[in-house]
Amino acid sequence: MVPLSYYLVLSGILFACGVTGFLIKRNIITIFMSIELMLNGVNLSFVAFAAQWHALRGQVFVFFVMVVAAAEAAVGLAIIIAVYRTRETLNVDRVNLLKL
Amino acid sequence: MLHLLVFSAFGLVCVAGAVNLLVQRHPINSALSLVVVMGSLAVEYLLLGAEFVAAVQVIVYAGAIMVLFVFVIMLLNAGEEERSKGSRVAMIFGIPGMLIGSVLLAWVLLERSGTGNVATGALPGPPKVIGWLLFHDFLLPFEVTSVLVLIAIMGAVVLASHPGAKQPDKREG
Amino acid sequence: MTPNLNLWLIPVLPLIGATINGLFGKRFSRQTVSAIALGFSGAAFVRALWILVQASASTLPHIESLAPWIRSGDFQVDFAFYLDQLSLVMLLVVTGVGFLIHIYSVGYMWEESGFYRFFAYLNLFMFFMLTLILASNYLLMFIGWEGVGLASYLLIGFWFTKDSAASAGKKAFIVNRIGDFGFLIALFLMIKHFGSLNFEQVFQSVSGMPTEVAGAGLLTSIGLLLMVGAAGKSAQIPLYVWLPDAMEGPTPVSALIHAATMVTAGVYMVARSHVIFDHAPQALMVVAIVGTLTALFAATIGVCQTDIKKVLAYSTISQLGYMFMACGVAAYSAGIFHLMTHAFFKGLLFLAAGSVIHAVGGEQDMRRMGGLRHHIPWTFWTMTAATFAITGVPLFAGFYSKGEILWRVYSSGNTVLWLIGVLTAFLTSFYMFRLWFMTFFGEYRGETAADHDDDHVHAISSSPTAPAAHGHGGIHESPKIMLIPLVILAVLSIFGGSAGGKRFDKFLSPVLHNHMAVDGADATTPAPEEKEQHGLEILLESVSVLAAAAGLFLAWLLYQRRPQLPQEIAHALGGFYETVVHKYYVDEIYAAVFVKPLIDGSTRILWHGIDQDVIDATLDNSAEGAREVSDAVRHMQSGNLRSYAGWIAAGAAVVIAYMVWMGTR
Amino acid sequence: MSLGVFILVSVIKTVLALAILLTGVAYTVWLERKVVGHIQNRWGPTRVGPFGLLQPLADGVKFIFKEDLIPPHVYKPLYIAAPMIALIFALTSISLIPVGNWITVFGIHTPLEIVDVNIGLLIVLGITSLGVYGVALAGWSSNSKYSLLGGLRASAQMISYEIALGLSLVGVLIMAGSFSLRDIVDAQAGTFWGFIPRWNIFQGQFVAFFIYLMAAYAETNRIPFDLPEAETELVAGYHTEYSAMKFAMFFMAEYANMITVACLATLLFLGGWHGPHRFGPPILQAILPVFWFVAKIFAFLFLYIWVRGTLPRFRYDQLMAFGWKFLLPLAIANLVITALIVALRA
Repeated sequence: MVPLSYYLVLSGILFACGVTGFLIKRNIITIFMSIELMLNGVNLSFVAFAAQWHALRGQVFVFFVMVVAAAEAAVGLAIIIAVYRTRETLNVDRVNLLKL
Repeated sequence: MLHLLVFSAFGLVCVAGAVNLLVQRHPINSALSLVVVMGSLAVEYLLLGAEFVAAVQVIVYAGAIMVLFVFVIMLLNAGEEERSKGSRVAMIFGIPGMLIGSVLLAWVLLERSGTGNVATGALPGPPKVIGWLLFHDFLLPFEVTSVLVLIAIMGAVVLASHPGAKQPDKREG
Repeated sequence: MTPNLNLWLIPVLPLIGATINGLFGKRFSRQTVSAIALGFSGAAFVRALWILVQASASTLPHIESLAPWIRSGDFQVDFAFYLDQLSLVMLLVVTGVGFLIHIYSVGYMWEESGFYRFFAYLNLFMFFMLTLILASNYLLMFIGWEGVGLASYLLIGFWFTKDSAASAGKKAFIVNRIGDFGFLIALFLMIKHFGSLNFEQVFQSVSGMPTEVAGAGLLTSIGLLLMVGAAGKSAQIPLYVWLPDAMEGPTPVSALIHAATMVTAGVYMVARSHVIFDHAPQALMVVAIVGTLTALFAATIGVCQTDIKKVLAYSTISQLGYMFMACGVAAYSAGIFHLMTHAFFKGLLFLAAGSVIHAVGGEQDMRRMGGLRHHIPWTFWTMTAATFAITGVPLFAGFYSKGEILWRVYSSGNTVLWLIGVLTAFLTSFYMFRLWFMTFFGEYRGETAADHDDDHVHAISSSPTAPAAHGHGGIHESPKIMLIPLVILAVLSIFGGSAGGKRFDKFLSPVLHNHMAVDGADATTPAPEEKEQHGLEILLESVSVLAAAAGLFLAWLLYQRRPQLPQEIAHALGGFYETVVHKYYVDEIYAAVFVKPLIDGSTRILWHGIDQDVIDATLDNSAEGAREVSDAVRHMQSGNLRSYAGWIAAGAAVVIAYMVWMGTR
Repeated sequence: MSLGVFILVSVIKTVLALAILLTGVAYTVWLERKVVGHIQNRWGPTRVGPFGLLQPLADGVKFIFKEDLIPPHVYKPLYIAAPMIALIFALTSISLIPVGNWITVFGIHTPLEIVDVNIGLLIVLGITSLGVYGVALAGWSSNSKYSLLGGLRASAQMISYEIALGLSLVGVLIMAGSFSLRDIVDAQAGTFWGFIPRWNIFQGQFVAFFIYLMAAYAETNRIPFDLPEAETELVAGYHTEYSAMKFAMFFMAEYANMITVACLATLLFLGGWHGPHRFGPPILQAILPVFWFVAKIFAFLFLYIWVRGTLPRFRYDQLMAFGWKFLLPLAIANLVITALIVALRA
């Protein structure tokens, strides 16, 4: 038997790692992966709460998050490719002009 | 006991993977750490009984999305991260903000939440029931999401298509 | 079991023609365009004739409901068509005269670059006019009503590159709008009080109501409002001002829309609504007075006009006045009868005038015509027939219809109106013969044939590239395709009246008398008095013939015998003459009383006051404010992704702290 | 059944399965060389043992004793991990494949597979979808143009065809109403009119089988879709830089994947272990289903090899166009039609 709060804390840790990654990483792909990490953390809390409240809807939400994450990955990576083509760098600190 | 053991083991793998993601300087290592995180998360889902979610987690996240990441890393031949100083704001506000938020959340979760224990396989999510929910209670979100995915596909194609193909006068990257 | 007449086909046929020509006509040759336009309008005419044969008296009125249109509670409006004797007469007039004018237009407009456009509009007009006529409820009628207004606008402004044509179109549209406003309010009143717009139901309800003899009530208001609408469409005082300007359009348009058909829609509408007017004698009286005044007023203006089409325009107004006069004394059948004969001879007059203009190369000023009768004999003789018809020369169409009107006016006891009517008849005769003499007799006063070619092109055609294909070698007769309609209409003008007012009255009686409260003047005439009445009628008719003869004599005297005399008379009359020449300054008065205050008010209050100082200022200031605020915070938008993440994290921390604080309090 | 016995039985089954699978892999290689040899009018391996039957053994020994060469500029951790990843995922998926009914041995009632889970098909799909990492990472970490191109091609191709593959299976899932491989096989028991087996392929899923077949060729990087290792342009694709045992691992992974794919095809479309009427003594009755199963796998593998010996290689854009513009719409259409029929029949 594991207290629910352990799952939530794990989820929180993953989320915090994601935020930290966003803040400290320079590579735009890694930053994007940090976002995925945050989403995963949130998913865990969804599933945990679903188990807690015996509501399958929580699990259904995870699917939506996954689908949105997939869509986001497709578009985001396409953007990264486009950015790389024009800037020839993946370092976000060097991609700070709002125009070409 | 076994439950806690398995939970802790994979939880640790999870956190280790997440931290490794931050520590590693090469994006492909970060990506693989993330795959590890996702795999162990799938196990956590199984512990909670959500077998279908776990399977989809592996297929979609680990098997498709992360492959896409790896693919892009390979395609762009991303090298090691360079240590550049770009943002003071991120350091001054972001890190403390993140820390404060996390600590507050952890405190609330551990001290004040009245949630109880979760048994192994507490809520089995049979595909049939989840499908039923998706196509009845969540039909509208489902359809909207499908439109979103369609648009995302088109957007990805448009964004990633070579700009020089149609506008030869545009500056090439 | 009523036979299926398929009434809907009649309006829809011209619509098909209009659609084809409007959408694809640009790519068609002129032959194709005219074949389509003539084909579809001709088909409508044939269809109308077929219906005339099919629809014996037994089957009328015939109602054909196609589809529901508006359904709201108890209120329902259908796409439904209604055919009775009244609409049958109108149907034949509109399709018949319309078809003839279509034929004429092929010849008249051949040189125009907008040939296909013209015929598309013309067919469109036919569609709306037929909808108006065949509608079985006021709303559908209103659609047709508005539609003919639109078509009229488009056709007046056909040469839209010409400033005057464009503004004439606008003027017609706006003045009509005022009338439509009245019509619309009448419709609202009907919906409110009768809960329906169907003719049958409305008239049923009205029949059950008492006649408003003493005070003005609901029916009087509806009647007056309808009259406002009719005055707008049919160019009655005070809304007649658009019609003379509408002469900027091509002459066939003037003939079809502004003489024969559209302008008579008001008369038709009043006749159609006769049940309402019969129950509102005061409204009826207003109709009569307005009609009579218009008739006289327009006739006096017509006397002094020199533009051949303007004369005819004022004549039209005047004749419309006659029709309203007839309706005003509840002699609807006489009004409709005059409407029909008027459609023949006025259509003919305009077409013949068009032929004259065509002959002299676009000149419209009668002072530069003269002596044309040898050059253009066909036009001359047809025009003569029409002139005789309008002035009421015995045995011509106008003699019967005008005589009928005057007799009915007299017998209703309105002697003053009758006197004015006779005076108007005299004036009509005078200005018509004046036109006749000035145009066809005497010496040709225009420029020499050598240099009028340019003028012609400029006046008739807006297009600089329209060459005179058939060559203008001086004054010449129009092509056959223009003359055939003239001849047919001339025949109709001569014999069209011989049907006689009485028979016409009988034909229309199922419509106009069946559910009518008996009104003194219109009660079936008792048998013993008939003889005496007949004698009186002949006497009165001789009076009007005399008046016409006097007009003829005077015209002959002034413009044929002693051409210098008019100048002297004008000089003698001085200020009054000036006033009449300037159409009593009505346009100027309207401009001063309505237009200028409106423009000033709009400019000062609505534009400068509200739009600029309130609406625009709100917008400008909020935009300015937004800009200033953005200016202050834009430094946060550094373009550095990680800084954004930092802000978000800090903000999230604040939110979490707030929530925790709220939750643990 | 106590935990100890369960673990014991599981270990025994795992060892058995692994041994059989690896042997199967070895002899699939042999079979391929033999069959392709005959197709190409030559003999194939003949020297080692009768009909060259010991050739795989000789090959294995050779691989083990070759020098394990690591090129200087590779990214070492991943270079070493990649073949392991590929092989591990290829071998793992076999653990969910049922080869027959439940049997009772020594009083222990156990299914003829390592674990019996009710979403078996999903897990198999998940594991095979992870196999792409091995190929992709091998290509990238080798730090060689040929390898990189091979890895890129492999990952794009496998992601693309996974969609068609998954969709082709949905029709079968709708017919069976379950993710459990055992249920799916059971849904195909019996015959139509006594002689046509009720296999899914005969139940209107022929199109799905075709799609599955095409996608399977692409997923296992086999001719006609073996672009990732197209030797005429990429030397050897993603495993250009590999030698000795690491190369053998890729080799084994490829054939193990073939066998997995053949197992899945058998289970999903060809009626699994169901065969003609049961006959013979009880022991034969217990063994026969396994025999039918193996026979079907053999037939499928033969088809694989036959195609390899017959068809030329596609161009890469043809491959992608085929997957996205033909197979995917076809799979969707098949799915819609199947769903309609099932809904109407219900």
